[in-house]
Amino acid sequence: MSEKLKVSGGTALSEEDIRSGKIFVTEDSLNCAYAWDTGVAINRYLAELKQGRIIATECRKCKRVMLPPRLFCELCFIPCNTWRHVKDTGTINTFSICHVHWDASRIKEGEDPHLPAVIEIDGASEGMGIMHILGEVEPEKIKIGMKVQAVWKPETERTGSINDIKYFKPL
Amino acid sequence: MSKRVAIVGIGCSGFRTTSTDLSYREMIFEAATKCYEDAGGIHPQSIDSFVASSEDFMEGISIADEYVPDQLGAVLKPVQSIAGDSLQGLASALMQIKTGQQSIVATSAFSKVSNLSHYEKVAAYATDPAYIRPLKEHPYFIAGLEMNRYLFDSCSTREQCARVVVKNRYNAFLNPRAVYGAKITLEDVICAEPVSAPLGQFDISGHLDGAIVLLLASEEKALEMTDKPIWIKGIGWATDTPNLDSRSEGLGSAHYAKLAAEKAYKMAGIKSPVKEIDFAEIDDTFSYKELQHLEALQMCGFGEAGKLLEMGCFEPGGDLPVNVSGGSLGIGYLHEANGLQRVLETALQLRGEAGKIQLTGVETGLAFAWRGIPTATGTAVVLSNRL
Amino acid sequence: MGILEKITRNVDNRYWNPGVGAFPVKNRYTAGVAGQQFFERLKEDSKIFGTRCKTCETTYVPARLYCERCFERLEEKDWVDVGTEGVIHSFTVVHKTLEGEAKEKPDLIAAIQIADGILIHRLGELDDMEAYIGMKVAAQFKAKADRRGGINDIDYFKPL
Amino acid sequence: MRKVAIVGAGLTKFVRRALETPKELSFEATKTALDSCGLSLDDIDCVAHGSAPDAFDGIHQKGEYLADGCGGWNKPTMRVYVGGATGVHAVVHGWHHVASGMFDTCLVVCEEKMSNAMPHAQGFFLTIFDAITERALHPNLLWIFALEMNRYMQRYGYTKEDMALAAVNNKKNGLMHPSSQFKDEITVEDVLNSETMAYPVSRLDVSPVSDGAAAVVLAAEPVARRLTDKPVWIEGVGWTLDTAYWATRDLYYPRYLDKAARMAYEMAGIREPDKQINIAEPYDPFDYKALHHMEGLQLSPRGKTVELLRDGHFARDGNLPMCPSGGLLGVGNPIAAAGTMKICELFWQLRGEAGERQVPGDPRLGVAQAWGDLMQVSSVVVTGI
Repeated sequence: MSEKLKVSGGTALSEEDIRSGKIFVTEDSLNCAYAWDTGVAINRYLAELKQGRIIATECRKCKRVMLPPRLFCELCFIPCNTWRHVKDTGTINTFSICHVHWDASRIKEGEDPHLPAVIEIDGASEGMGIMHILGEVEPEKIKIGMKVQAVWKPETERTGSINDIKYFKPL
Repeated sequence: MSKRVAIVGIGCSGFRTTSTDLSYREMIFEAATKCYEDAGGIHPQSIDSFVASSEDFMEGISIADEYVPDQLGAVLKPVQSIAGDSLQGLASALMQIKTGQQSIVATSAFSKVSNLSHYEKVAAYATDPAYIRPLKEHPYFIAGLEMNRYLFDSCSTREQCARVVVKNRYNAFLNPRAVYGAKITLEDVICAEPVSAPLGQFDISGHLDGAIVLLLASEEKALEMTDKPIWIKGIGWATDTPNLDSRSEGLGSAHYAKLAAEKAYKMAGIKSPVKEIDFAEIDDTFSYKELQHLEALQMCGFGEAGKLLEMGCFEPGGDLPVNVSGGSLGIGYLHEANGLQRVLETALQLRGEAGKIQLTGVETGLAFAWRGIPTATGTAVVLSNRL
Repeated sequence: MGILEKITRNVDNRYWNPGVGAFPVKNRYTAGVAGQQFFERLKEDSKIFGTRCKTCETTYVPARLYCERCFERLEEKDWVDVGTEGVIHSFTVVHKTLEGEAKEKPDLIAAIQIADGILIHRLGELDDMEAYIGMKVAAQFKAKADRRGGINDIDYFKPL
Repeated sequence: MRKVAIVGAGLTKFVRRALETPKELSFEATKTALDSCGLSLDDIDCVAHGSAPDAFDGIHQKGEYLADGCGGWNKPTMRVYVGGATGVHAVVHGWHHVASGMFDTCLVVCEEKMSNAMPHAQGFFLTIFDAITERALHPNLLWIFALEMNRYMQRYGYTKEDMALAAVNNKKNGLMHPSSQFKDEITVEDVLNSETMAYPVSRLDVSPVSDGAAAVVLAAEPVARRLTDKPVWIEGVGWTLDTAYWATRDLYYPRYLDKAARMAYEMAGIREPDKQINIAEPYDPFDYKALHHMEGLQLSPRGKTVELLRDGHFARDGNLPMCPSGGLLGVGNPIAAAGTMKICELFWQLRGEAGERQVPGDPRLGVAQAWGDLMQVSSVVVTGI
């Protein structure tokens, strides 16, 4: 009965086929830029980051202190407008030691690996993490559960971006 | 097909050319909240499933369906996205209810086209990469080709297309959701800056931001939830070939609209659309599209739409009011949300809640959406306030 | 113009941050099994080929791997030389660039019917006012040395 | 609820870089699926197709572009997408078309051509992250996999070696698959010694970037019975999306899959999935995901999966074969097509047509699952004969 199992098409090419001009290709790029409206909640989040603070919103019903802040509680489905400053310290929920750039090119010899982590921020509800990167730490020494603190850019260099926090370092 | 399905909740927000005040999430939250309130104050936890419609490049996000659940209250719920016009999203929601697995399904769509630097480039990215894109032309050239061929085939005139613009933008004056209301003359339209002649600047509907959420329910739930259910009598969608070189009836026809309407009419049990449909909200992304679609949807014979328009048949007081809301030319074009916008206007008319643009004694309406340049896909839906 | 024109892009009225706006999309496309051969014939022999479906008797131009109507595979024997002449199915005068700016000189773009198919291309050697639906045109190829294997190996179509 | 069956299936080869256009790949899979059940395009009422992000193929409104290759000429076509879960979800979407009573036959086609992305498909995953609060950090897809994998391993005390066992199992199964882009068997040492991309993820923990397409034909009960004496019934479907605020979830357990699986089992009337299901095709773009998903699918107790894997429980001749197709790790990962490939596998296995890959013991019930987005969505299909 196995003759019913058929596969057809999928002609494999090599990079050389294309580079040599044997196989014709066209190239294109989208070249459209986007200016996403940040909205009320993220706008305030970014403005506070510029001031060196992290702000969250609290749901009046379930009392969750939510990060990143949002204008509504997605679980209770009611609007939120109670703002709460939270600390710039937290706990590593999970992390990675990454040897490739975002475009999949490998980091160069001697260059430090990227250290992304999910950090549960103190003062927000349990489990409320944000993604950021770690610094001033030996990669081998990073542990889940480790306490960390934000290292801020100098005030004059902050632009109202998540990058106003340079990284989180161990406490 | 035993199960009947109705629209039981309507909510929208935005409908502005730019919307820096809210993020898309916040805008959808607002529309969803209004929709759920409209449906008797239902909590989203009681909704069985959710359908969104979007395209990645319009949002600048890959796999944009990731960001759907929160603002609809759909966390840990069945949620799926349709990469198509939101009327197809509506069809998907309808099918889910008809399977019997779901009873209440929300469907949503939004536009934040103001966040794009170049919509043209996104539309151009929809054309064939080997045969069309290397020409490096503005994608509306396809509309120019279609319009020219349509005028040739149907013996319609440039003036008749311009008249669509004059009518729809004037209609828009009375619709609070419309932002392109204007009193303009045929001459304004014809002499406007050409884009891809014969298509001019005012033949093209303007971009709009906005969010729409509709709630659908099975017959028994609908009757519990609202005293104004709008029944989905029939729906049909179809795709002609996406290739410009092999369209079923050449570039001048809207064959997809004909196929979609045939299916919708059959499901709705409509034999004579002209007699049985009281008014229509029909795609007018480009001026000529309204005429072309009217003919394909069997609202009149081929080549007659322009003449009937001149006679006033499609005016709010005419035999078949078309786009009394202002259409896309008058309201603005909401991209993926365009189809739901047509349903929204149709449903409000059928509920008798259309305010100053309310038509009298309407029972059955037709909404039709096209997928835009360069596609050949359309969806038609027949709605009624009678079971 | 107030009522006739409105701002429809945030970039026009608001601080624009390209760092945040980055959406780097770059693609490379093959022409496909049929397209590769179509462009080879165009480049090497200055010929336009279509593929003919025996079942529905449609001749696709440009040539395809399959008939979209019957779903028959179109094979080597189904390739037909359709000549380099066609008829204008429709045309348009494009006044805007891909960026949406006004062109210095508008371009004449046409859908040229060849057999049952259509090639979309530029028209040359004629004025806007002279073009008409039904006009016979012929392909003007680029010099062989300038051909790269693509639709632009045809420079434009010109009146016969 | 109308009964719906799978009556035909087709696949292309999965390759690193294909000559075919996305349309042509779709045609090949669709044509093979139609031929496998002796149908022509005239017999098909509608098309439900799926594809993940537009950025890979590099075509806006990709569903429209693909329509003719998927057999959609002059038919109702609708493209669904839920990120990586699209491949299995497209079958759910097709089930909606037929089970609703609106159509009797439906073509389900999924395609992905990742080699169109330049310079590498990985780069495009930057654009799945939140545009304002995350993209500025220049993340890549490996980050979230690595973060999830690390959390999962830490929670249950698993090692990298434990995870590598899944890669070895699946890649071995895949050697016999005619669509597979691999030829060589690998060992746990090979996985551990492959270069680290983002700790704990090494190169051989990951499925490859691929081009390919897959298709199945669905039919309502009376049509299905007329077409074949071995229809493979869709017994249950389920799908769920979790919050987009992914960093606020604990990543060690896929609760979105837990819910989706329960939804599908409830519809199928399955009470003890780990005892009743004969074949599992969990989604395995990374080796740990196969194990993670076995737990979410309720096919393995939480934290005990590696033990069962070591005992041979999930081998082809074990009690509950895991990814007998070879999965994404063993065959290749053209995202949406890979999910549908799993459905094709269930189709062949349950009909006893899987040839040398055939699972022994006359399997009756199988489950396929796919997953995607920001680690937040799962689609589940239960099939039976």
